[in-house]
Amino acid sequence: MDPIDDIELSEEEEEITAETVLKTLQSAWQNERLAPEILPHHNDMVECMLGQIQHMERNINKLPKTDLRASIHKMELSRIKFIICNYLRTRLNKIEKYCIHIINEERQRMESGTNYLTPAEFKYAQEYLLNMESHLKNVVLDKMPGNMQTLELNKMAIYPNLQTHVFLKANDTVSCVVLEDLVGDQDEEIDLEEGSQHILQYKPVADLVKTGKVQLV
Amino acid sequence: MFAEKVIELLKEAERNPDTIDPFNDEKIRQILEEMHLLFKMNMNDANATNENKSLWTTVQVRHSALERNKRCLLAYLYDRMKKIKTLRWEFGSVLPPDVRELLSDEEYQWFSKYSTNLASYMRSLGQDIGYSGIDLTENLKPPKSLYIEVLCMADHGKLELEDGDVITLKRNSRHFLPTAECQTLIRQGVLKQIV
Amino acid sequence: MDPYEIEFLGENRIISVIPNFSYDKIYLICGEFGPFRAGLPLNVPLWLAIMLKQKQKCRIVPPDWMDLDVLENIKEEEKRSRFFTKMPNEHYMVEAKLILGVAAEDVPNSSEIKTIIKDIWDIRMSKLRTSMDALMKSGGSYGRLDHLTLMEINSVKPLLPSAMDDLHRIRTTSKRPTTASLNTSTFSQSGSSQNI
Amino acid sequence: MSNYLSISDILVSNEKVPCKFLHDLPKMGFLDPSAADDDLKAGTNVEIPLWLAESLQSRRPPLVSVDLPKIYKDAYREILNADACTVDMHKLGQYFYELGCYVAKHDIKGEVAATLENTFKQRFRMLLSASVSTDTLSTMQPLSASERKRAAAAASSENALSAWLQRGDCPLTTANMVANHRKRKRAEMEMF
Repeated sequence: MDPIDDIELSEEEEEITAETVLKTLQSAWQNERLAPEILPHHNDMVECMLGQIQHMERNINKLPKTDLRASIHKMELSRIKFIICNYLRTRLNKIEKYCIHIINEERQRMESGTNYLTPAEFKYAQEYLLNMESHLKNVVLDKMPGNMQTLELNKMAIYPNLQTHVFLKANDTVSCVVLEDLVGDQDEEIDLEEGSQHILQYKPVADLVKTGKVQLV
Repeated sequence: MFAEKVIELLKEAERNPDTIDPFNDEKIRQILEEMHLLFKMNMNDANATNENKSLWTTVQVRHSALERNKRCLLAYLYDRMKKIKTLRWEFGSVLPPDVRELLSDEEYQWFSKYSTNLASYMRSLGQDIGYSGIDLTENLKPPKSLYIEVLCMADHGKLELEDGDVITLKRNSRHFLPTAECQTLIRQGVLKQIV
Repeated sequence: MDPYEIEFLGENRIISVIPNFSYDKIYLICGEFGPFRAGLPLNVPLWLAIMLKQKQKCRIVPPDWMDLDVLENIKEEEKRSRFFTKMPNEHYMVEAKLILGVAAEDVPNSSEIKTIIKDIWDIRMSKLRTSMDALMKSGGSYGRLDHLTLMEINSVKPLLPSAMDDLHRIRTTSKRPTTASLNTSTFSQSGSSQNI
Repeated sequence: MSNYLSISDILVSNEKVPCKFLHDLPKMGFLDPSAADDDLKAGTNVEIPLWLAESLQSRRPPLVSVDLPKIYKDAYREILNADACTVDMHKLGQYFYELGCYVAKHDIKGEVAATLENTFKQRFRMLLSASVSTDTLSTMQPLSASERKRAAAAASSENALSAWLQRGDCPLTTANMVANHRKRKRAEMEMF
């Protein structure tokens, strides 16, 4: 094997501990809960945690039922299950609410290989939209006069409000975040020092959320 | 005035955000009728615009009313769909008969399709690593303790626990159960946590 | 988010307990803890500490800041300052509530401590209200809030962000379009299409 | 625009605004309740729902000119700018801000826009106090529909916080819609 390839491989495969995955998943969950739009999925982490849970559950079964350690492990597992369920549910809520918009965007993202949805989520979104369309058609649209029957998806689409205000904490120092100033037509720039907290519009920090430079709180 | 019936329908939906009312078949029919009437008048007047040019503006006004009616009907259905989704998450895939009858046949069909889609998504979770799926309607709140004390609110019958024990849930009976195994029954109002 | 969800996050904080049992190290997904030696302090996550305490398996070592003198100082400082002062940790209220809730007997002067923490909390909450009003009056589009803890930030949701959103919407949609245009975008839904 | 399906936006656009018709409208006499004619004559002043007014106004040439509802005119603007907190929006402008955003476009001088912003900023403290008040009846009463929604949401997070401060556990509860349907069913049964 080419030695250079070898090095690259080993760097990529750098050992990530379950502890780190759990921390990352928790902050992904927090961000997903607090961001107006759907964020890139973290399916690898979800699956990693599910694997850990599975493994742990098998071990717990070997312990006597009243063993203190069994209770401790069970408690930790239910904490992790809570995060996973809440995280996935939050994503489903957004997928349903913004489904027309998300499907459109996702089709473009899939072309460039930067999809935000897991294949299962995308399938869910498409099926959801299909069901919604056929329901609206069956119940009212098909019974309307001829020129009123079209389903105007563009009109019906609901978009996440990227102008909404969010709270954040800076993980790293980021300089020159541009806040649009509507009053004076003059944009304002601010610096986010590491550890500082702010309330501002989501839009100028959307990318910083996705790259992990800031954490929504 | 145009599009007034449809507003009554929406006001009704806005008044009761936490319950679903019976599907208002009759009103929907009346609104669709109004739309057909407006459309018919428009067809007639559109043909007569050669003689009377100002009729064209009348046609446009009616067209706006048609669009308005359409928008309102769609908003009504959409609002109900949101509520029907909530029913799936809260009651589960089987609705109690008294709730079921508030839905039109088409809505019940939509409920079933929604439920199927959701179930197949939940089954797919973790499939790659040999999981048989995750029920996302569980684990709604941060866990606090592994066991809780509950009061039974209705005769529910037998409940088999993971460890093989079988208990009978009778109205007003009290139990000390694993949180994970009674959270769904609490959500459905069969059990109540004693605090 | 629900306060219990914020509490859930706070429960990951590490605190010190003195177990009354001995066990080997325990390998949790969130890290390794132990070995447990009866009578010797060790660090565990707060949720585990609470769980052990409820099972009467440990004593909780109160965090350094849970001390009357320290808290008196914090309270004075908080009263004196126009701004929010830095709290001993970003989950002080969660820690206080949980520890004083199940392990009051492990904390010296627990009832005085409870009172003074509540005082600090109340001072900060009323400051928070005043600064929200000031923020909205000053234009309400950006604010810096260092030293506010998660639970405090959470307490102003949804009111503050939604008011800032409303104000933003009022500003952008009530402005007359600067260029005369046929754009009727805000009303496209009510059917202004020109054809039938 | 993403409010096509929004019921509250539909209700806002159902509010009536004063309009003057600029052209004859055959067969539309019924829009003017005081007229007996079949046709609506140019120059007639009528109050019509905002959605219709906007649609007619956006035609080329416009079919109506839209006038400001009373609450956005000089006299009220003066009161609002002096002390917006004294105004009972529940009586005078249920949809004050929402409707205002639509009609502000018809105010060339931009004074309506300024009043909306100013009013909102002033009245924010009413939301603050309504959210912590124990006398919700009187603090909520003068609020507009959207202000009431905001204040109610704030009050419920306030309640959640004090409940959290007071208790050690996180009780599991019956789901919201389940509970409400149970309640309704019980109420129906008691009626018979």
